[in-house]
Parts: sequence; C-alpha cells; structure tokens
Amino acid sequence: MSLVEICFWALSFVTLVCALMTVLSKNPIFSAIYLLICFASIAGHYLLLNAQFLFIVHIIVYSGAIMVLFLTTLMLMNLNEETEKHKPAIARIGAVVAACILGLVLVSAISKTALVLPQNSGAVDIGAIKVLGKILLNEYFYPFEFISILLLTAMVGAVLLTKKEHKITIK
Amino acid sequence: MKTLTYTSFLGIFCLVAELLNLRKLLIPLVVLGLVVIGGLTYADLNAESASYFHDMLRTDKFSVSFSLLLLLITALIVSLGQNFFKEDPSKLSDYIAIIIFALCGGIAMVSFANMAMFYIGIEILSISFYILAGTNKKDVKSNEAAMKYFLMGSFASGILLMGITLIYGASGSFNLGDISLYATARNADAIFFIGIILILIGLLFKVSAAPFHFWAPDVYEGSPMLMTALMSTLGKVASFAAFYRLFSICFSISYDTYGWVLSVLIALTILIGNFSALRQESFKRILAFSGVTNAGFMLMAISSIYGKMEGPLFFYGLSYSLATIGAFAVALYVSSVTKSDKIEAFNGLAYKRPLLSALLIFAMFSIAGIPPFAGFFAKYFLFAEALKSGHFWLVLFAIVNSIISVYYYFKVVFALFAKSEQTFEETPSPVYVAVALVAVALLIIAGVAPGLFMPF
Amino acid sequence: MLLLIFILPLLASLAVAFSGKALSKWVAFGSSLVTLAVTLLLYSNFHADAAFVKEWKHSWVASQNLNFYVVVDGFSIWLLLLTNFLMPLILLATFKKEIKKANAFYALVLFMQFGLNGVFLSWNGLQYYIFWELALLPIYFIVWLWSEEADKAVRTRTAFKFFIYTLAGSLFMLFGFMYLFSKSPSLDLQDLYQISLNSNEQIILFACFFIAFAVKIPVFPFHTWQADTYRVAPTAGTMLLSGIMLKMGTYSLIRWLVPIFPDGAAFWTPYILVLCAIGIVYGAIIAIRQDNLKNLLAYSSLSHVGLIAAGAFVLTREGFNGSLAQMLAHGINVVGVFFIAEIILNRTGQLSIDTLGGIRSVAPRFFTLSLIVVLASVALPTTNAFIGEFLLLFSLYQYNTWLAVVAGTSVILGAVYMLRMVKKVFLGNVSNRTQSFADLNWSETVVFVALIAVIFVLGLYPKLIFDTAQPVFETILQTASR
Amino acid sequence: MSLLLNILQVVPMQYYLMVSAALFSIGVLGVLFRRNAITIFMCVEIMLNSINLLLVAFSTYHNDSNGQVFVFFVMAVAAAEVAVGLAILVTIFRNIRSVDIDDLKALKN
Amino acid sequence: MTGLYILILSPLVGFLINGLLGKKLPKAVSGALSSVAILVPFFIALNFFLGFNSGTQVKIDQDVYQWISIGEFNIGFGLLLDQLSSLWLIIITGIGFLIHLYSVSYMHDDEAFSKFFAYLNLFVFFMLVLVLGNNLLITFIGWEGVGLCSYLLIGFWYKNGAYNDAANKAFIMNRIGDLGFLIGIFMIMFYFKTLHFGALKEALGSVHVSHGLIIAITMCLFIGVTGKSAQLPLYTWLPDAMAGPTPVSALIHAATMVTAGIYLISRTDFLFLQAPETMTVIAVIGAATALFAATIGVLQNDIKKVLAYSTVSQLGLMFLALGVGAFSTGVFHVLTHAFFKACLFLGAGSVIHALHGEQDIRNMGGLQKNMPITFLTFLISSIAIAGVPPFSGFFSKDEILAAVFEHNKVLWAVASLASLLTAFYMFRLVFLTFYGNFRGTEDQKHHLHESPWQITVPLTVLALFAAIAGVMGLPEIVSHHHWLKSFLSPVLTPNPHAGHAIGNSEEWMLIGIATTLALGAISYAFVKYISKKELPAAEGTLTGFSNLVYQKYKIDELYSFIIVQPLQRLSVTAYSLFDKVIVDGGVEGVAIAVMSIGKRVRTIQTGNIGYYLLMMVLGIASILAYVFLK
Repeated sequence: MSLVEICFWALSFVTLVCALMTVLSKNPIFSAIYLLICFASIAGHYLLLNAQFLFIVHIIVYSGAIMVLFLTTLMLMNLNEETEKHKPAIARIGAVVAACILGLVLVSAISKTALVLPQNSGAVDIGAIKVLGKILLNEYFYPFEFISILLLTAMVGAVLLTKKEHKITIK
Repeated sequence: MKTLTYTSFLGIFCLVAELLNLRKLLIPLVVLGLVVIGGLTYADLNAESASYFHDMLRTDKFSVSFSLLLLLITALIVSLGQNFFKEDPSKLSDYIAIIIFALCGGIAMVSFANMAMFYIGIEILSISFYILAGTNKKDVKSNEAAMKYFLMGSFASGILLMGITLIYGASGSFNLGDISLYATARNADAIFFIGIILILIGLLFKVSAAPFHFWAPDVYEGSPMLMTALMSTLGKVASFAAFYRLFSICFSISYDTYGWVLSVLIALTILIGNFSALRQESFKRILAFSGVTNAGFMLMAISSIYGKMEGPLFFYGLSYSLATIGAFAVALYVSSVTKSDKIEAFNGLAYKRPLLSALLIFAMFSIAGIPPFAGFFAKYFLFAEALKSGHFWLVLFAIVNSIISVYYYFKVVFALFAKSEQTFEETPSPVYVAVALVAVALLIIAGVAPGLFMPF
Repeated sequence: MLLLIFILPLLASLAVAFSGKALSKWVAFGSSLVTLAVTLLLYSNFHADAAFVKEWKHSWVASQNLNFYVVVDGFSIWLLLLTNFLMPLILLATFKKEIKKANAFYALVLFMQFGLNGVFLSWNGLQYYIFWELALLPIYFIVWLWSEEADKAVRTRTAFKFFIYTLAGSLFMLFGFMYLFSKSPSLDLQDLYQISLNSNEQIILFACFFIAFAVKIPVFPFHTWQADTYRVAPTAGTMLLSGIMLKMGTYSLIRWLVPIFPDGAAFWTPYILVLCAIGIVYGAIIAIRQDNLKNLLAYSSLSHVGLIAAGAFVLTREGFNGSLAQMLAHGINVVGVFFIAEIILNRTGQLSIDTLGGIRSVAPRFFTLSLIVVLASVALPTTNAFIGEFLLLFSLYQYNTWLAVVAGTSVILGAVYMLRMVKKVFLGNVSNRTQSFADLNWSETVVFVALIAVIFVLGLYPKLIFDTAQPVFETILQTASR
Repeated sequence: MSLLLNILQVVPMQYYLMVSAALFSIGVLGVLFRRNAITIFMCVEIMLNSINLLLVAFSTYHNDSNGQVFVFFVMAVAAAEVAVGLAILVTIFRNIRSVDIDDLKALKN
Repeated sequence: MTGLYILILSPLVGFLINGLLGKKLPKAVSGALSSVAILVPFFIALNFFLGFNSGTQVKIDQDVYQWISIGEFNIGFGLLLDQLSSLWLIIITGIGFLIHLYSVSYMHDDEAFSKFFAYLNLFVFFMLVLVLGNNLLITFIGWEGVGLCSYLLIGFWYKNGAYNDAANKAFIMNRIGDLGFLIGIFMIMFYFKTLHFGALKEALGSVHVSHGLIIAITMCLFIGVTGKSAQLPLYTWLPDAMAGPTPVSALIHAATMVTAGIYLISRTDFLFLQAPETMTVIAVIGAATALFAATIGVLQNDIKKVLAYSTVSQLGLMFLALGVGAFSTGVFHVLTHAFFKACLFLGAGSVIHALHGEQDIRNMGGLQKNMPITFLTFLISSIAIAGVPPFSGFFSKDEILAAVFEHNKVLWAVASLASLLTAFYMFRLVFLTFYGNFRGTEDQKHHLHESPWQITVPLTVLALFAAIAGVMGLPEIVSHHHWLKSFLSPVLTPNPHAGHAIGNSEEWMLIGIATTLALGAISYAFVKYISKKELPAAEGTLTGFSNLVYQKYKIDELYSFIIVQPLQRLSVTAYSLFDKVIVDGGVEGVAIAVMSIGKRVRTIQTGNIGYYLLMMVLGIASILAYVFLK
C-alpha cells in the first residue's frame, strides 16, 4: 500500500465519518464543526488529485465563506443549544431506510461501470492555475460572466428578503 | 446569443434604474426593452443555426422561438406588476430585476449547448424563483413556500448535478455535441445511463412531475399570486424546453433506458395532478395541480422520440402560458378585491364584470382543451405526435383524464355565475384587463390559425 | 356562398352580441332568414344536377397537413337546410318571451348555428371535430344560464352533466381522429375513406367514434343526460338540442363512422342494433307514464332517434335514405312538439300534464296545429315521419325480422304516449290553470304553419330528398363495402 | 512537482465513485433525517461536495480541465444557494421563531 | 282519370274549406258544402260503376307520381279503379252522402258543427284513398287515415274523458293491427320488390318463395285486418267507439271503415289463396268473433252497444266467408250489411235524438207511435239483419252459411248459432224500444217527436236498400245469374280449393234451417219482451255467467290486467328504477367514484417537507432500482 493509497483511505474515512457526524450531531454547532472537517478532508482529496487551485478555492469558499455564513446564522438565531427535537421515530427510520436504499442502489448501479484508466493519461498538469485560467477565460468565458448574474440575483435576493420592512404607506 | 446578453443587461439596468429614480417609468421601459429584444430575436427566427462562445450557446429555430415565448411571458407578467407592486414601490426595481434575471436563466435554458450553461441557467431560474416565492415576507405562507421550494429545489439540483457529473465522467465532456457523439458512437458506460436517469429526475422535479411534484402545489399557493403566475409559466416552459433540448440532442438514442419509466411517470403525474385538483378550494391550488397534469401531458413530448415534437411542445407551452396568465390576470383583480384566492371569491363576478369573466372562462376553456382556443390545438398536436410514436395507451389515458379535468376548470366557471354578496365595485386596473385581453386574444388567434404559431 | 353559410351566423352572432337588447332578436332573426335564403340558393343547384358537389379547400396548418375543407353535397345540403330552416323558427318561437340578457342569448344561438353548419359542411376530420365542439359550447351556456328551472344547483348540475357527458364522448372521437392521423396522410375525408386499418384498430376506433355519436344522439344507454337536460333547458335550447344538435350524431354515423371503419361496423353492428332496438322500446315505454311534458317528449325523442341510428348501420340504401328522411322529419317534428311545450309553459307556468286539460276549448287553433304536429311525430302516413319510419323499419327488417318487430312496437307505443299526452293536455274540461289560456298569436302561428307545411311537403314528396342524397349514399355504400 | 503521477493509477476511479456515492447518500440521509433547516442546508452542501469530488476525480481521469472548471461554477452556485437559503431562513425565523421545517404546515392538501 | 281525381279530391277540398273557414261559414253552408263534396263523387262513382256494369269502363291503374324511389325501391302514389273498388266507392259515397245529410240535422245544435263535417269529409277522403290505392302503401295511408278520423270523431265530444279514452283505445288498437300490416308490407317488399297489387300478383308467380313465408305475410296482413275490422282479439275498441256521434257510428263503425279489412283481403285474395292455413285461421277467428260478439249483444242495454256488437258479429261472419274462400260472398255481405246497419244506427240515432241523448233501452219503449218512420225503417233493417227472406240480409247471410257448410260443418253450426242470436237480440232491441209503454221520464215523453226530413229521408233510402239489395246476389237456386259474382269475377281470383257446389236440396235445407232459426228467435223475443213484458235486469242484479256476458266477458279488464297495467308498471319501474338508478346511477357512480378518489389522492399532499423529500428519495431509488437492477 503506497502512501497515496493510505492518504486516500484516511481522507475518505475522515470525510465519511465527519459527514455522518454532521448528520447525526444533535447540536447544529457540532454539525457545523464536523462539516468543516469534512470539507477540509475533501480539500485534501483535491490535493491528492492534483487540483491545487481548486484546493485553495475550496478552502476559501467553503471553509471561509459558506461555513462562516452558517455559523453566523446559527449565532444570529441563537440555536447553539440542543434544541432540535428529533423527528418521529417512524420518520427517522424511513429516512435511514430510504437513504440506505438510495445509497445501495447507487453503489450497486455504479459498480457496474467499467472505467479503465487510459494509458496516456496523467501527463499534463490540468489543475494548475494557468491552465484553468486559460480555459475559464476562453472557452468558459460566457458562463463565467453569466454566473455573475447568478451571484447578482442571489445578492439582490438576499438583501430583498432580509431587509427589515420600513412602513411605507401610499394611499 | 444576443438575446441572452441584452436581457442580462436589461436586468442590470433595472437595478441601476433605482438609482436613476426611474421607478415610475420602470415597468414600461422594461416591457419596451423586452419588446425590442423580442424584435431583435425575431429577426433570427429563420436564420441558420449558429454557435457562440466556444459552443456554449447555440441559436437555432428552437432556441429563438422559445426565447420569444419566454420574452412574451415575461413581458405580460411584468406588465401585471405595474399594479401588483403598488403597495411596495420601494422594491419594485429589485423585483423586476429578479424577474428579468429569471428570464435570463430561462433563455440560457433554451439555448444552451453546454452543460455549464444548462446548469447555470437552471440555477439562475431556480434561485430567482426561491426569492420571488418568499417576497411576501410578512406572510408565513410565502415564507413556507420559499423554504419548501428552496429545500427541495436545491436537493433536486444536487441530483441533477450528480447526473451531469456522471455524464461527464462517462463522456469526458460537457459539450452536448460531444455527449451525443459519445452516446451514439460507443457502447456507453453504465454511469452514463445513471447520469441520464439522474438528470431526468432532476428535470422531472423542475417540471413538477410525480412523484417529484410535491413542492409545486404548496409553493404555488404560498407565493404571491404574480409570482405563481411567473413560476407556472416561465418556469415550466423554460424547464420543458431545456428538458426537450437536452434529451432530443443527447439522450433520445438511449430511450430504452428511460422510456418505460418516463411513460409510467407521465401516467402517474397526470393521474395525481388531475385527481388532486378535483377537490381543491383554492384557485391557485387548482391551477397548480392543473400545472402538474399539464406537465404530464407535455412530458409526452419528451417521451415521443419519433415525432417532431418541437412544434407541439412550443405550441403547448404557448397556449398553456397564455391561458394561465390570462386566468391569473383576472384572479389578481379578484384577489385584490376579496383578499382571497379561494374559488368562492369569484362568486358573482360574471354579473358585475362580464368582460373579465368572459376572459377567465375563455382561459379556462383553453386549458381544458376546448376548441376554438389554442389549448385544443396544443393538446391535439401533442397527442397526435405522441400517437405517431406509438403511445396509444398513454394518449388514451391522457384523454380520459382531460375529461375529468374539465370538472375543476369548470368549477371556476360555475363560481363566476354563483350568487354572492361581493359587488366587485372596484374598477379593475386597466393593466389586468389589457393583459388578460391580450392573452385571450392570442389564445383565440392561435386557436383559429395555429399555423401562425408553429415555427417548425 | 359555401363559406357564407356559416360565416354569416358567426358575423351575426358577433353583431348581436354587441347590439342592443331590443334590437338583438330582430338582427338574429333577420340574419337567420338570410342564411336560410343562401342555403336555399345553394340548394337550387341540385335541381339541375342531383349529384352536385361544391367544395372549398384551404391549407390551415401546413406542417400538420391540416386543411380547412368545406364541401356540400346532396346529403349535407339537407342537414344544412334543416338547420337553417329551423333556426328562424326557433328564434321566432322565442319572440314572445322575456329573455334576460337577450343579446347574449341570441349571440349564443347564432354561434351555435355557426357550429352546426360547420359540422355539416366539414370535410376534414379535425375541422369537423372543432365545429362539433363549437356547437356544444353555446348550448351548454344556454341550457345553464337561461334555464327555467328554479333550483340553481339543479340547473348547474344538469347542464354540466350534459356538457361533460357529451364532451367525454367527443374526446374519444378526438382520440380516434388523432389515431387516424397517425395512419393517414391527412384527415380529409377522402383520405380517410381510403385508409386501411386492421380489424382490431377498426374495432377500437369505431367504438371511440361511436361513443361520441351515441352520447349526442343519444343511443341507449348513453341517454341519461337527455331527459334532464331537455327539461331544464329553456325551450329554445331544447329545440336546438333535439331538433338539430342530435342530428349531428346521426349525420356523422353515416358520413364519418360507417364508411371509415367498415370492419368495425361489421363487428359492432349487431350489438348496436340491439341497443338501438332496446332504446326505441325503452324510451317509448318510459314516455308512457311521464308527467312532465318535456320529459315525455325527451323520452319519445330517445325512442325516435334510436331508429334513425339503427338505419345507419343496416348498410342499405333504404337505411341511409330512411335515416336522412327521419332526421329531417324528427328535426321538424321535435321542434314542433317542444314548441307546444314552450307555449304551454309560457302560459301556464308549468309542464305537469296531469294539471292541464281542456286547452282545446280555449285555444282551438293551438290544438289543431299541435295535433297535426303530434300526429306527424307518431308517423301518420302522408306526414314526413312516416316516410322515414317506414324506410327505417323496412331496413331493419332487411337486417332481422324480429328486430323490426321489436322496433315496430314503437309505432304502437308512440301512439299510446302521444295520445295520452294530447288527452291530458288538450282534451277534457278546462282546469283552473288553463281557463285563461290564450290562443296562438301571429308569430307562433307562423312557426307552426311553416313546420306543418314542411311536414306535408316531405311526407308527400320525399323524392326531393332521395334524389339528391341517393348518389352520395351510393358512394358511401361503396366505401363501406370496401 | 513529482506528484504529477496520476493518483488514479494507484487508486482506481471506482473507489472515488464509491466514496462519492457514499458521501452523497450521507448527504441525502441528512436531508431526510434532520428537522433543523440549517443542518439540512449543510447536508445539501455535503451532497454538492461529493459531486465536486467526483468532478475533480473525473477531470483527472479524463485528463481534462473542464471538470475542474465546472467545480468553480458549482461552488459559485452553492455559495449563491446558501446565501439565498439563509435569507429565506431568516425571514421564516422572524415570523415563527423557529427553523424547524416540521413547523411549516400552513400549506397542504 | 280526371273523374277519379275529382272524386278523390272533392272530399279533401270539402275538408279544407270546412276545416279552415268552418267557423266563419253559416252552418247551413257548411253542411251543404260538405254534403255536396260527397255527392259529386257519388255521381262519379255511380258513373264508373255503371260503366263497369255495362263493360264500357276499363280498369284504371295509374301512378300519379313517384312517391318513394330509392334505386330499385319504388313506390308510386298510384290509383287503381276496378270493379271491386267501384263497389266500395258506391257504398262510401252513397251511404256517406246520406249520412252527411242526416248529420246536417242531427248535429245541428252542436257548436263544432263545421268541424264535424270537416272530419267526415276527411274520413271519406281517406276511405277513398284506401280503396283506390294501387299499392299496399297507399292503402296503408288510407288505412291509417281513416283510423285517424275515427279517432277524431270518436273523441268528438272531447270534454268527456271516457270518450277520449275510447278514441285513444280505437287508435291504439288499430295501431297494433297496423304494425302487423306494416310487417306484412315489409315482407312483401323484401321478397317481391313491389307493393303494387298487379305487379305483386305477377311476382307471386315468378318469384319463388317458401310457403311459410306466404303464411307469414298473410298472417301479418290479417293481424292488420283484425285491428281495423274489429275481430278477435282486437275488437274491444269498436263497442267503445260508440262514444262518437251516431252518424259516425253508422258511417265509420258500421258501413265503411270496419269493412276495410274485407276489402284488403279481397284485394290480395291471390296471396291468401296461396295460404290455406291462414284462410283457416281467418275462418275460425271470424266464426268465433261472430258468436262471441253475438252472445255479448244479447245482454247489452245500450242501444248503440247492441248494434256495435252486432257489427262485430256480422264482420265475423264476413271473415268467415272470406276464410272459406267465398270472397264475393263476403263482399256481398259487406254491401247488404252497409245498408241495414247504417240504417239501424241512423235509426238508433234518431231515437237518441228524440230522447235527448238517452241510450239505455230499459228507459225506452213504445216509440212506434211517435216515430213511425224511424220505427218502420228500423224494423225493416232488423228483419234484414235477422236473415228473414226476402230481405237483403237473408241472401247474403245464407250465401255465407252455404259456403261455410260446404267447407266445415262445425263452423256452419257456430255461424248459424250466431245468426240465431243476432235475430234474437235485434228483435229484443226492436221490441224494447218501440213496443210497450214508454219507460222514460215525463219530460222526454213530452218532447217525443218524429225527426225532420234530413233524418227520415236517409233512413227511408237505406231501409229500401236493406230490403231489396238482395237482388245483387240471388242464390243460384232462384236465379241463374249471380250478378255480384260475375261483376267481381274480373277482379277476384277463382278459388282453386273450392269444393263442389252443394246441391239444390242441401241448399234449400240450409235456407229452411236459417229461416226457421231466425223466425224462432224472433218469436222467442216476442214472447219474452212483448207477451211477458220482461225487462232486462237492472244494473248489478245479474249473476254468474250472464253477469260475465253482461260485463262483456271482462275482456277489457283482462287486457288491462295482462297488458295495460304491466306496461304502466313497467314504465314506472323503467323510469324510476332502471333509468334513474341503474343507468344514470352508473354514470353518476363514475363521477362519485372519481370525486372520492380525488378526495383521497389529495391527502398525499401532507404539507410536510420531510415527507416530500422522503417520497422523492424513494422515487429516485425505485427508479434507479427498476432501471439498473432489474
């Protein structure tokens, strides 16, 4: 077992366990922490897969932006206690069963695949910033610009929804 | 291409307009802009198909005609906004901007040539809708609608995205052309088919097909009425166009994988939509379930791979949207008077507001598929083509169900003539009347001369 | 001229819709007279050439190979004549009445005329179907909104039942057309006449079409909408329904059903004829004890039309011709009898025949004219219905003796219920409801006289019908035996 | 860097698929299992991350950068979704003082 | 041909004028007009008749126009005038005119005077159509047309509910027969492709059809005949038909319409002769009817009812004659019967008129003093109908009895018994009405008077003919030339089954028996009602069999019980149970089922996001499982 393999297994183990803990923790704060670790381990995967740029972006976006957003909201709403009631037992069992079925079906369906690595692969550094940048601003220029609309929408929307109402009466 | 760009700029203009203090003129300007963009787009209708930006977008007859349809829908709904946002003018530009952005998403969805554009388009549309569903902030129902929509929508996006990923994994590309080459040329890998199924499921969610339809009735009911109209028209048409575009280009060769499932789901969708609508009291909810049923009908376009379905699908989308907008325009007036979206709210409208009632009746007839309205031809074209693809039992089933559906469409008509104390003394806003009039007029024109609206 | 026949009513309908209430009835009546004149003008062509055919074709939706195709031939001209002849009379019949929202009412009636004429003229399946539905819409509203039934819930229910019943039937027909379209280059009738389908397809599609027609005609057991609807509808609506609208069904049996699906017809004919025979007797038996006049007439109509429908399936010249003759006769007579009901309803306010009586004493003219109409409807020789009934029973006899005997009992039962009706309504001593019964005024007399004139013309000189229709039926017979 | 060695030559692609599928399923489980809307959002993020992981793996597998570019878009979308989702959550919280999705029962049947 | 047109259209014109303008015309004009409308045809008919008699007139058989023509299916609107129809023409127009004349006075006080004449004219018109039609369908027109007029005239006094019922009954009973007729027509049309009498006769020779079919056809036609000519089992309408004004009873229900059946069978004798089985049925039914009706007649107290049953009985005799193949004999009896029965009815009418509507013979008596002419004519006719030589009835009845005797002795016995009863009840009628003391009210007695000339003249003329009409068919033992037989010989088909003529001695014996029986019956009646001055039992005092007979064997009740009531019950049940519950319930049931499913399906939309998501996941899982793990 090479080092890489050990890394892979270790990271995968951490990822899955942390994800599971995220799901199972009663306290949302703990969930968030586990999620953070989970994201970090995924970042490790990215490194392992030679996607250096994505590694960085991932850390920034998820660990930096998204997790902060989550935690802020949690704090804002003062939900850091174990307030969450469980769903009724039947719903939880249903949830577990359904998810397990989905997982099993997905895994068994995927296991039918016969992906074999092509021989000539692995020569170019596809994850390098330079390479990605070129692609992003050439081929994917339009989606790249277009995604700004998405972000703009989200921004405007978030503001629209969260802004406190000022009483305006026009009659 | 230019449609999308210009529309994006129009959306940004809306945001800027707030700064320029153009609030009063905003809606006319936007409608004007949409019309201009429509005109520019129309010029491309008969142009050769072309691809832009490294094959991110492809304009062809399909994309142009659906873009026009989306523009028309948006223009009508934005016009309705003139009155709808009266009480909340400070946020007018935000609302309009988001609607226009949703339109951008929709246009991307009808003209994509790459999964990236497809995905981003869907997400823009969806996120806009999440926001719009929740815009009535004080109303718990609106909050709930937004939440339900958001949770389920993002979940479904995940499924869809998983599908795209698996397709990419199998084919090594996000380009539709490459994917279809992969599907045609080689013995595709198992994950390719899983990808197809997951994309299918994701899109079935977006078009609110059973068993992924649960969000639709609740969201439609909870959202502000204008937004309901938008979602059930713009959202549905764009999703179907994307659905059709993706599947007809890439996946129809793999029909055997999903064909049977799709047929069963179509039947299920029609059935559930129809039967659920029967005993509803809320106008919005009836239209929501009717939307589910109609989604079932339109899905036949996806599952009929041997027919030329662009035309029927377009026509169906057109007639369905126009009828829905027409109906909502009247309902907006009624709910503004009665503060209720129940069917009873319409009681007695026919005696006080005969014109509006007639328009509503026509709209309902059209959705129910009664000639001479466009809805009839829509159903006819769609079913006839589906029959050509051998969907004998499915069409028969659909027909039987459209008989049942008449009941709930007519429930509205009955209400119009029922006795009531409501006097409807408020004069309806001319905008509502005009929009309903335009929509119904188009329905009749399209019903009398369907050829005019069959660009294919 | 061909297009004029149905465009005129459409234009008139729009004109009436926006005209004043007082004016509307005159505009409607005038336009219906003009339409009648145009139809007669068209008919005059047939004198020179019995096999005259005139057509007008225009591409409608090119991508779907859909044409707007209008044809008049020796068969359809008669239905057109019937429609456009009855229309002014039906309008005239409403003259005495106070109608709320009169302009909307007359607009709907004229719109219905548009639809009816379209049905009889259509030569393309989809176009035909559209007109078929167009004719349904206005009558639905007429039945519902202008009903004389006091209970609002009842009328809504009844009208809707009628609507959804017939719509359900016709949607099956639509399905049939869609399927045909998937097998045929176009839905033009001549293409459909040449279509080749295997016998399973024919059997199923035949059933689809038949349901549509059977509901509209109505053939037992698809009739349960009928009596209620006739009763609830305003009488003008009942006249339209029974006089013209149900002829759409019987006309279509011959024009659309039998020739397109010969194998289907061969398969279903025995069952259908049995249904028809049951309906004939069944309707007559029920009519015997009905108290409500309109109910009685409705069931009598059920009995009569069963025979018309049966005639279409025997696949003989006599059957077709008899069917046509009886369509015309029934159309005229049933309008006549419902007009009697209308007059009675107008003057006494109700239709229970047990409470009437003695009208003959106070309104002798009304009695005499009514009696003639009633006698025509029991198919007394020299009236129009006799020709049809004779030919139809004869053609039924050609198919099966016992069927003819069973159906023939309607000859007896018809006399039983009609004479009972005459007795209870007109004869005997005046009751307190009838003592102030006014005799006919001029407009009512005109309606009766016109109807009676036609009753005798067609009864004594039915050759008029057969001469023009026979060539058409010959073609249909050939097609049906392909 | 010497790490240019393709990891997939050591760890087969199928493993990534499995891990990803498992992660995805855990995300689904979370969505179904929890009542707290925020936690559910987190679980959706887990799902999206499983997809990202898979995309990167496929990208490596195909030796093609497009997959990694797509991850950008996914991240952007995820960020936007979270922003909007949390905004919606805030509006709900303001109204009903709860983020429990089972408390949302106004719309049904 | 022109003559024929005038003949046939003249009553129609009379009808139209009277019908349309009747109210505005003075009664005298109205009555005169319609009488003339019959008188003109009478002269034309007479002309034709004399022409035929002298051999100068040829048969007319011509289509006026094509009535129904569809391909090979051709039915012309055609007329046929030959010896047979000319005889009927004479009767119809001749007796018709007399009755019109009579009615002018009889109906003088009726408010619907002109309507009455209009109906009468219309009746004559249809009767002419009936006998002049050259094919079965034209005959059928007349057939139904006279039925209609009969209906109109029976219910002439429409304010009386019972009269209307009688009218309806007549029409409906006739319709039952008509259906049989119609089916017969269908069969003929189907197998012989023609309805024209002449062509049919030819086709019968050329087209090969089974014997059973001929039986079926003739039986169907005979069913039609039983309705119109009031034979068992469809006779019950005729006694009820006496509800109409008396001239109507005389014209329609005695002299003309009811004999249409005899006309039809004589007209299609070639068919009937091919079907001996049917002939037997006709004979048996005729005999049975003759006896059956005669027994009822014996106990009736209504003067018109007695005559009505007598008519049924006499018609039965005529059919008996037809049934044994003696067509001309049947026709002979039609002719004589027309005279004396019309006379009897008119006489009865005269009596009723004088008594202001009284019809019960228990309340009459002794009228001979006040109404001598009426009495005399009534007596002559009674003698004629009783079969006393040399009055006309004797000859025709004797001829029938002779023909039957030669055919079947049992039938002869039955017929003789019927004749015996006829003689009895006729004289019972005469004695009770005209002899003894007046039993009516003082008021009636005070007003007793002989009728005016319009009434007595027709009575006299008819009585005259009733007395002498026998010369038309003097038996061969008296005269070598049987005028009627030879007159009709070009029309009627010789009977191939006719047995040898009976010998002279046998014939004398039969005459003797018949005369003895008739005189015996008259004597018995004389003893019973003149000498013993018995009166018929009062209402409700009869018991046992006599009561049953008095109640007309309760046939009406029987029909009501086995047909009418079940039908009405069926009607109610079919409507309220079958139509409303089963058929309509089925339709409504579907709707209810749909709605209740709708109610259930609605509940899957629980509103819970977790549940929705769970359903989605399950959906995804099952789809994936279905697609990839099957």
